Amino acid sequence: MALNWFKYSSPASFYPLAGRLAPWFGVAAALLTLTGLYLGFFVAPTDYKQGEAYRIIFIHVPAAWMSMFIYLVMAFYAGLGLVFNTRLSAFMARALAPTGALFTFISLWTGALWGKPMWGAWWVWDARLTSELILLFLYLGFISLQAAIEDPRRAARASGLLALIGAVNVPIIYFSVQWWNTLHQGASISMSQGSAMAATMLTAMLVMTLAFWMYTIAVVLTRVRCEILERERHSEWVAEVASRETR
Amino acid sequence: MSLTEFFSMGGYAFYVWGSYAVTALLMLIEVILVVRRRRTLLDRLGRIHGAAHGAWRDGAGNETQT
Amino acid sequence: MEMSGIGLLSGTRNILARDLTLAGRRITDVLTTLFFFVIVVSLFPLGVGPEMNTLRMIAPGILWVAALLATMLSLGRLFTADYIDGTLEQMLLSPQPLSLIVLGKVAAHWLVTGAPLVLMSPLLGLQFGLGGAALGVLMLTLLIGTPVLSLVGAMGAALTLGLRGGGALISLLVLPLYIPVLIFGAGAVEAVASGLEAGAHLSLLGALLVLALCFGPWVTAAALRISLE
Amino acid sequence: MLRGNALVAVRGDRRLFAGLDFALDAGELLYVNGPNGSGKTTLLRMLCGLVAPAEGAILWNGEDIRSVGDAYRAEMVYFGHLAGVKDELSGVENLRVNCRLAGQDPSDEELTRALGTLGLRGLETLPAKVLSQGQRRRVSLSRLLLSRAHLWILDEPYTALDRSAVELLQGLIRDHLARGGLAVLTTHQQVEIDAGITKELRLGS
Repeated sequence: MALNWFKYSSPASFYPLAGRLAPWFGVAAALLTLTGLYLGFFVAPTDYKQGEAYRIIFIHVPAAWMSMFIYLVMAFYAGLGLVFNTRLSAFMARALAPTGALFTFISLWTGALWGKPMWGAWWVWDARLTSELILLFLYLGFISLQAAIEDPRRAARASGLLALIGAVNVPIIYFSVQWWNTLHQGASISMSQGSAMAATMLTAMLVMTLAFWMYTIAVVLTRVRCEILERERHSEWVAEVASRETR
Repeated sequence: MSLTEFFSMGGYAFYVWGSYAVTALLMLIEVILVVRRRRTLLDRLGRIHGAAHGAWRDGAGNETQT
Repeated sequence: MEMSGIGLLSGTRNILARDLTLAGRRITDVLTTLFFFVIVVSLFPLGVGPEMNTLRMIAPGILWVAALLATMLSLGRLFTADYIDGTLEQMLLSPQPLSLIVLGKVAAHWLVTGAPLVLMSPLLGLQFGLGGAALGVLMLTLLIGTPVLSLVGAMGAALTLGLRGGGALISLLVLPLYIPVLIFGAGAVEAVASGLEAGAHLSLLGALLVLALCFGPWVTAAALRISLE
Repeated sequence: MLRGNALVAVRGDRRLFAGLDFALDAGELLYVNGPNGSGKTTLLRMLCGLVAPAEGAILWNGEDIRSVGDAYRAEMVYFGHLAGVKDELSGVENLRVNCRLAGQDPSDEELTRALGTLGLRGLETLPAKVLSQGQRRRVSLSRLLLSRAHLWILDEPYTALDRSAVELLQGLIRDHLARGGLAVLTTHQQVEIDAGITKELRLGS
């Protein structure tokens, strides 16, 4: 697909494009979710060590991956917005944050529900769960900073800088938490240890990840359309859109 | 595999379905929130552009709640 | 043009000298942070119980978390006064590089908040039954670690400048970034207290300091320009 | 020397002004006026480089001030609503800090003389918190006396000043223009400056 990048980096031309694409991503998300769930519940075999409880990983692991991916994508857009001063990138960063925080929360929630039958505790100070918790704080910081600043330009630039600071710190935090965890011989939630993962399990997990991606894109595109309309509400083209779409 | 067997998840029903239900619920809520945000936004914009252009400015942007 | 003759670091030195003078004339601010540190640390035995073995075990963590909170408490003051009276604006308009001016302010902040914590820590360590070697390492880690807290905290202070509820917000932004310092700092003391080497911890802590020194003032300067626009 | 090309200012959602052009050369005064909220302060902060124009560019000797950076700031002095005076420091100390920030290092004598000229003789070593509002503005203004900047940007400089201080400041601006300096000024008071060429820029019409 030969997209003219520069043409679509302007909010006015991105708006209709996002509107055309969002439903397709939504449909793709629904189909992939159904496929993933079918694979996860009916095709993938029961794990001989963990029994049926392991089926939580089909959402736990994809959600954890998404939470980290989304942060990186968000930081990328934030950096783009800061360096090239493009409004659309700032809108994208802002639209990604709530979905990223949502996936972080889901991965924590499912992690707790998985940990209880496996380790007998709702929460273990495992390196990954701890990092995930810190990631949630980073998302909340980003969202709160944006909410606290009234001037939209300052909000975009300040939170963009914060996202970059966070992106630089995430590896450092992750490494230090890992180090801390090995020193204290904490529990480690790991699938690969002991039970070799069946190919069907991996497939189901990847399909679910893809489904989450499609969902994210659909939601973020719709949210970015709202951002664009809100910020550009005084422009001519928004007036046209408003009179066309509300009819 | 019977239906009850499937839903009991080998005794882990609470954990497995608890995870999936909350995930589904949260995603559903997010979708509803986004769609509602878009609706109210278009509704407002439509009302403004029916009236004078630019009536909806200044401040935090949450006035003209007629 | 008139700049020649005045060294590159003159901006840093001038602001450092000015902030120290100001701190000297507002000495209660300095003491507040220190007392906060002492009180928070002294509360723990009352909450946990006087069992010396338990206290010795949790001492590194408590002292470090208290140092983190004490630094947090003082961050609000870092730029606010200069922001309100317009001096900060003049700093942004100075022909000297803003990052060097920021470095001066951060250095002053550390000297009036971080350094007293370092000096006070062995006394508090004694209350928790830490031994000689552990006390030494505690001071050393605080000596390397608290400047990182000031440097990283300055970024948060600059981003939240002049915002409503800035105090609560700043902790949300900054505390997650403090985690590596906490882990390596408290870890080093714990290692020595249980008879192990702390070399790796200390080098990692040193690496964090170098990293924060290189990027911190620069990022803070960028944040200040954004906040004052 | 100083040019504004097609400047646009946006504050929050509001467009304060658009398509603003002006040119200012040696010995000229730009008098910016307009009602409250018309963007006077924003324009002046833009000229300092504190605020980036939403569109357009500000040129100093033909170069964008954003790319000139520190060299531009060395040739400019900004006097805004905020005095930039510390309560705990004395007049001399305040003035010294301000001068050093601007890259100058005047002697104690020069500092005392500058403060004396502004009518603060005998008050130089008192902490600024015991001074009145007007006296604090005078402490802040005294740096104009020592400044060697070519461009003065003064936002409502007459606020809180008494009659004699206003005349003194007018004299300072007059001398500055006569030396070939440039000045940009906003004020609500009707003040005549009878030196050099005065240009007027009306905002919000």
